[in-house]
Amino acid sequence: MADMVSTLNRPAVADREWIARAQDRCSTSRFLLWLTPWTLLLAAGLYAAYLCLRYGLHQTNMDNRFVFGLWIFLDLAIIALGAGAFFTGFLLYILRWKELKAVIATAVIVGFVCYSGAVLVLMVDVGQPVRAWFTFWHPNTHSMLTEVTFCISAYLVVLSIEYLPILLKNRKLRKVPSFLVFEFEMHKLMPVLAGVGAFLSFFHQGSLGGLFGVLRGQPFAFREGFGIWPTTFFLFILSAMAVGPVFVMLVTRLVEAVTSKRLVRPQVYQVLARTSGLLLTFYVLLKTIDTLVWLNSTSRQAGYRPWEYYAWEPFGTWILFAEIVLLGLLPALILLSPKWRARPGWMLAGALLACAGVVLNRFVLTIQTLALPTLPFEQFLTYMPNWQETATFLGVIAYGVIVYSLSYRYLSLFPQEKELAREGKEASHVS
Amino acid sequence: MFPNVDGFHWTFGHILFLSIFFAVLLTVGFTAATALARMMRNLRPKKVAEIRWHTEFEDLPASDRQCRHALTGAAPGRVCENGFECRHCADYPKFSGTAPEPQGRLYHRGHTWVERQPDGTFLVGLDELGEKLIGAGAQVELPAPGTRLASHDVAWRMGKPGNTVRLLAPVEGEVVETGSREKGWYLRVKPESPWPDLRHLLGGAAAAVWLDREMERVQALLAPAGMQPTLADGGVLVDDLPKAQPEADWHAIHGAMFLEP
Amino acid sequence: MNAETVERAPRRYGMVIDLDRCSGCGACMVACSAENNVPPAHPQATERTGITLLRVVQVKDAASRGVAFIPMMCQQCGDDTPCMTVCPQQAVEVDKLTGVVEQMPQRCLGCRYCMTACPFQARFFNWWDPEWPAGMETTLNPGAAPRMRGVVEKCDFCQSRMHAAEDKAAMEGSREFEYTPACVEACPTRAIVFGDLNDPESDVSRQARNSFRFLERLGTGPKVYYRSRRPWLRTLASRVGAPPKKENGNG
Amino acid sequence: MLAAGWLLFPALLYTSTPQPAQFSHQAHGEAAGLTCDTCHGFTAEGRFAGIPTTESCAGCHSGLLGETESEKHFFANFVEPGREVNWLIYSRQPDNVRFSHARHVQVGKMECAECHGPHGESESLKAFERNRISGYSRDIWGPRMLRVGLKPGQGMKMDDCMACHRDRQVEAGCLGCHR
Amino acid sequence: MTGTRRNLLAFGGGAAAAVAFTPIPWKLLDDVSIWTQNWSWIPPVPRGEITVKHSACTMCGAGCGVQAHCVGGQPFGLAPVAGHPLSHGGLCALAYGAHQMPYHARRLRKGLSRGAEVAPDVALAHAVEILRDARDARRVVAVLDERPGRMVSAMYARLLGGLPGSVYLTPPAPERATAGILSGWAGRPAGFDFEKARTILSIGTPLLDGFGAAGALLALWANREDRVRFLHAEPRQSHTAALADRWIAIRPGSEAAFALGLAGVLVRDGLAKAPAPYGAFSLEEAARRTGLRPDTILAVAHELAGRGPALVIGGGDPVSGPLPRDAEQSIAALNVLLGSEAVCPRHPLPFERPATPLLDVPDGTISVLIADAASNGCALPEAVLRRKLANNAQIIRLSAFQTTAARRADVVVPVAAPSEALEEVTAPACNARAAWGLAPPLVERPEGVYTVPEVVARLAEGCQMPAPGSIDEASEAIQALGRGSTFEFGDASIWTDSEDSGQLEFAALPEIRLEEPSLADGFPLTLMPAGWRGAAAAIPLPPLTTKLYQESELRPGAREARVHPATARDLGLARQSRATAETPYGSAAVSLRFDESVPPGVVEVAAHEDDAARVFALCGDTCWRSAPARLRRS
Repeated sequence: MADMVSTLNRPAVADREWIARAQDRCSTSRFLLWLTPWTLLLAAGLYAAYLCLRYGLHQTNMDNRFVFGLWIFLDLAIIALGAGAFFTGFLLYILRWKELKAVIATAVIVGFVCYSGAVLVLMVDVGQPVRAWFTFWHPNTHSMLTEVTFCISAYLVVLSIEYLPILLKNRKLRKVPSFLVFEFEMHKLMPVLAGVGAFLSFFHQGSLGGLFGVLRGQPFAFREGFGIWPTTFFLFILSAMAVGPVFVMLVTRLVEAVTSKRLVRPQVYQVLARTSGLLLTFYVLLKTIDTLVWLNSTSRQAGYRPWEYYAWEPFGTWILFAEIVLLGLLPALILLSPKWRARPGWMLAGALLACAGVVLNRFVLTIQTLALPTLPFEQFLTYMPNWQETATFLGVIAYGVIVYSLSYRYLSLFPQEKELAREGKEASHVS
Repeated sequence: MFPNVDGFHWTFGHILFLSIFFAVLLTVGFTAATALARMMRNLRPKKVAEIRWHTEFEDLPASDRQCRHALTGAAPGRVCENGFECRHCADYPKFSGTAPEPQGRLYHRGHTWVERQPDGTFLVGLDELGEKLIGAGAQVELPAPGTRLASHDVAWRMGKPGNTVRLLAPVEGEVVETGSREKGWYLRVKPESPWPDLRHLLGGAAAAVWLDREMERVQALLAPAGMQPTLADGGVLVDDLPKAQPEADWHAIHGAMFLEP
Repeated sequence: MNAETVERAPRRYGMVIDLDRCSGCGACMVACSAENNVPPAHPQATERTGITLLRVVQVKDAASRGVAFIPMMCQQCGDDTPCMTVCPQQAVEVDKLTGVVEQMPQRCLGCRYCMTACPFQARFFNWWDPEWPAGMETTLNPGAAPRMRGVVEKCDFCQSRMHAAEDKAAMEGSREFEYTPACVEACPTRAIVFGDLNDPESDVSRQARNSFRFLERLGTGPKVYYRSRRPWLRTLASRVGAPPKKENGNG
Repeated sequence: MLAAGWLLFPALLYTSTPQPAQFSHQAHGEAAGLTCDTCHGFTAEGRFAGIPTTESCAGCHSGLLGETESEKHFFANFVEPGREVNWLIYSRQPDNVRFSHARHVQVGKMECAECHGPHGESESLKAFERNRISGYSRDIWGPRMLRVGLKPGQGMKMDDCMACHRDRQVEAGCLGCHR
Repeated sequence: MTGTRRNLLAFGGGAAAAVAFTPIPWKLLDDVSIWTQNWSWIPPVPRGEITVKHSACTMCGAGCGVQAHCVGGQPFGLAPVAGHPLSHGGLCALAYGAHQMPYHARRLRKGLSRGAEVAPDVALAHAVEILRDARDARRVVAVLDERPGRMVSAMYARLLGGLPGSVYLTPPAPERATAGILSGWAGRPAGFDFEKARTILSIGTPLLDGFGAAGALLALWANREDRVRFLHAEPRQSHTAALADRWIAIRPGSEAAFALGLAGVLVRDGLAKAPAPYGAFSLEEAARRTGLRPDTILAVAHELAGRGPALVIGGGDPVSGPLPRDAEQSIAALNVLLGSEAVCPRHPLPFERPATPLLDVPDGTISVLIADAASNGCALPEAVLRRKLANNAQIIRLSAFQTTAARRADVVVPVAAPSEALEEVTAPACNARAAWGLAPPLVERPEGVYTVPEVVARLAEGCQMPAPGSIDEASEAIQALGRGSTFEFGDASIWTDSEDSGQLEFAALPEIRLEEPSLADGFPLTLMPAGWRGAAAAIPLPPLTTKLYQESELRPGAREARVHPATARDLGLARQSRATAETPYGSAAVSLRFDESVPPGVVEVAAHEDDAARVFALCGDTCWRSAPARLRRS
């Protein structure tokens, strides 16, 4: 019986070999139980993607006006949230913020999951995925999408190279000498990769924003800019950098909640929150200026009367207020002031609001731009995604959760986990 | 992308964009290549062992990495950053003063000991605490005579199926003879130089303090959460701990005690 | 053997559509679909997912109870053509010789970014594979290749007819040729005039002088001009974006 | 793997089927003194007639002129029953390509050999190799996998056309060659 | 064990790396991309000789000239014929899809006997048998011909000659209405000469949207400058109302009142050239019924009288049916009052036989009906036809397509689709000059499918009657006339008659009785079937016309109901997209659209192809033009 008890809340023997000794993980059966809902979601997503690839994109609710729908919105949102990878890497390896060493591994995995998820959805969303290499063979360097394609694929390569050492630190894989040495050497070269990752991400986060800023035909999205980049280019970078660390913090807090373990020291959260707060304030400031310039001069020159953008039913002026003030300024203030940041409840709320603000910004630029009529005789149209689109969307999220759960279980993502566990034991002695 | 492809025109935009993109690809490729090249260079067994020990040492929590001088009170609370390699530690002389070369059994932090023999070879064995931790009936995989060992390298493996522990070699040299648990020693090692530098091993007083500390650590690990730290009651450990307390997480305890994260 | 490479002066094809003559009969829409091998609608196709390279739109003016029909097709924008600058793999090119914005379904990825860029909603995506009832594929126009699903297509001023005219002119060894697109030939009221805007004598250039263009202020330089004696049409065309109705949309 | 890639793969990629009937350009060219455009002519509005029909062959071949085996086979299977020869055309381009022989030959004054290579002097018709995936003849991609140093007539892909257009500075937009 | 496995992995890795240096991945990538450009399920483009053939469009009866660009003999695109006497170089939307009709998804290549598929000759034998029984039992046989005045119509008439009590019918058509009544009154065929007219008033009929030779009229309208003024009176702001110089928005169902009001003004101000019909209205009475201001009616009347030769054209709508009898007669009467030279006599074609309008036949009299395949683009609801048939009546239908009408017929004989057989072409009934021509086939018929003359010949032979003759008799008869002029277009030819110099004298105008519109209680709205020429005709629409109604909002599509936003708001349906339309005769689910051009109080339900039967059922079997209705949230 004793043996039974011990295996109940500990991984099975075969499974144990893969898990580092210091980390106590739940039993294999409980882990599989945790994975099943997500695998089902992933299966549904794959089936929906199969339908779209096999029969064509009429399976979705998109049409000739709403050519970008739920999927492109998903791409923009998760790539913005996945910016934690490049920014945390940049802070840690380039600016030497040592505290972030605790979250760098989870940040890289969150980034990898977001980027690979986005690329997977793009492969389903594009009409002829087999011809994707044409963008590399006949690049149109004036197009923002070429820039996005180049940088996303390059950064995905960089991310997978950054993911490799974390993978190779797995207890069983480390037994292979070549893996061990390769991981050791890679670790030393990480700053170079972090720098390249930051450079690539700087461009493609920006060009994702530039995608909409250059649309001369859509006054709602068109922005003047510096040189060849519209202002949305810089706003997207800023908002991504602002939201990246906070999203990593949210993910880590979520993992702590799910596994009911303390994985990271509180100061790390404070550092992440403070950086995000700082950048968010800067972003909100620039965003307000840009909106004012856009409303008063850019769209006026294009002939679109500014108040007509928000004169249509669902998208009233509340959406502008929500994006800038409610989900922009408020979280910035919360994350900036140490007093609010100290209380975990408020810090999380601030983080959530910040993420929601950036996601809303992506939604507005994708969906509202297409909803507004440009020709005088067109109408304001609405769009609802159907089950195929939502299933693929949830499938990607399930894919992310599965990859993260596997990484959390078999790779040691949190260096401070052991110490915190030991301190936890002593603390429980004291308390 | 390439010049001969139709539609390629040497505009400034093209050149700038493609050159930057190729530069990025080159740097990424170059980093991966240097990592691979260095890997090839370091694949020699001696280097692998060193790297293995170094990475494993990195993963140990700070509390397991106490410097030997912290044990003896010379430098309280000091955490070793050097993988217990006192020979290369710059401020070793600062703390240790000119203590005489300790005699008799010298202990490696991984609970293996070494004893010089009159004929110049060294006997290597597992200390009493280690034997108790692994318990009776554990299989032992000893390296064949003639294999070369580096210090801190994996000397031999012991343990029950599914929970084998690797024991670290306290000294460099060539295995001459293999012993067994009954003999009280496991390996006879012929060192490269007759008088190797053994400063990285604990001996004499430091070893005693270290053994007591390890005893407390084992009790702390074995005690279920919420137990009060009792005073040292001088009790003697049971011979086969895993049999005595099967419900303990031996996987983790062995990891902690034998410095294997 | 190096053929003489005398360059013909590049043409800028354009159209002038007289909105007072357009009767909204839709003959141009059907003729255009027949010419470009556009398949009949898929049963589930709607006005938002169908392919009508030339779309006749009925507009009403509440004040004067006036009604007008506006044929809207690709305007072959000349100044930094929105769809060309955004296409990631150069599937869209402005032809230097004819000024027509060429859309290459063979290279198109189907990313549909050009469709967000086009303010005239003149680009259509093949949501379905083209299907013709049995036997109807014998009525396909040999001058145009049917497009596969997953690519964008648009009006290209009937290149199939231009090619035919080019071949006929080549028989006499000359590079000069004239041709009329399908919609111009099909219009019973001759509302559409087609020609080379670079040639000042052509009637398209003459009529283009006192006519207006849609979304002119966006600066994309469309090459399809519209004419009307009704002032409300001219003001409608000068607007960008539709006036919000009290309660919007149709039901 | 390299060997498989360079040798085995091309063999697997192409199926080769013999032509339904044999034809010697050489015999018709020198012996009968015919030029290309006698059989491969143009119509009034510039449409290239392509491969001659059986009855235009029957014009000269009303009876057996020579005694070669292939002519008897052609005569028995096609001329008498009046059946069209289902030739496998080496240079058949996809539907979306528009190659105007009229502009290239009449206006551009080009020779057939510049694109079709020595096909005009061929003794017999080589087997038609079809690409299993794209369905097009191997003569378009060219004999070698790497498409380097192709002589005229060995490749009819877009790059070959573009190279020739670039040499002659003849601007042809996308819709110049596509439809 | 691990040693070998690791070597295996190492070898695999090495091989994978080496593949990159072989052409395999790159060539596969290129070939697969080319494969996506030439999918096998995308039909290849036909290759061959490009030729031009001339023919005529036979989608409706207007006989517009058409030149077909063909590849290898197969037409791939139609174009108008400049200088054609009937179409004047214009075509309507239906024509440009006509070359695809032979391959329509609903093409019928086999016979149908009570809905079951049978071989064509079995179906024909079954038809002959029905006809023979009817002849023996001396039951009334009728032929329904949507395009009377052809040689085939004469052949039908000869076939009926041998059957006692048989009758040769034609369904209502806008072109034949007013011209038909005027011919009746004048005792000789009369027609309108649009070139001569300087003011054209159309009441309730879409003159500029598919009337007669649509292309010709539109060309006339486009090049009118100030020579011709088009006035249009209709409750709805239809296409014609939009294009007309002046749109007079009369209340639904008040066409007769408007015409009689105009007549009243003409007589009162002494502008009339003939005695007024009994019951002409005073101005106030007309204004009350039509909902117009009295001075509007005054202005229109003076304009008609004052501005040169005027024409007043009625005839109703090809989809929502003819106007009631009194309206038609009052409109025709206006022409008599105006006495304009634009209404002129017309030489009848030598083989022309008078056809009895379907609506004049007493109910329940016909026991065997032979329905001809030709279509004039107008709707003929099932209920209207069934009312004329006896209860055990049998229908023999000649049809090239599977329509609802074909499914309900007892026997369907498969005949040639448009452009599959040599067909006759006649001028629209309202033309001032008759015309006759031949439209050679563009595509050869599938085997087993008959032409109409063949069927008539076999029917005659089956009933041991004299052969009904053949089409080329007509050309001889026309040669015999020795007048008019012939136009040759390729191998299609068309002959137009010369002017008939005679004068039209009209006998006294008949008494026009006007019924009071009865408003059923509980049904506040008026339901009007809406559509456009060919939308609900005997033959389906060409496949490519889906661009007009399904893939764009230019034309109303199936299940679509339009209602004025104000009416919708009053009924609380402002935000609804789905509703149910109910009338005393039935109900139907519709998708609502709000349209200011629809008059308040009217709901227009689109009658479209197969769905039309459902909509006409809503109007009951009286005159299907409108029905009292109400709209309910569904």
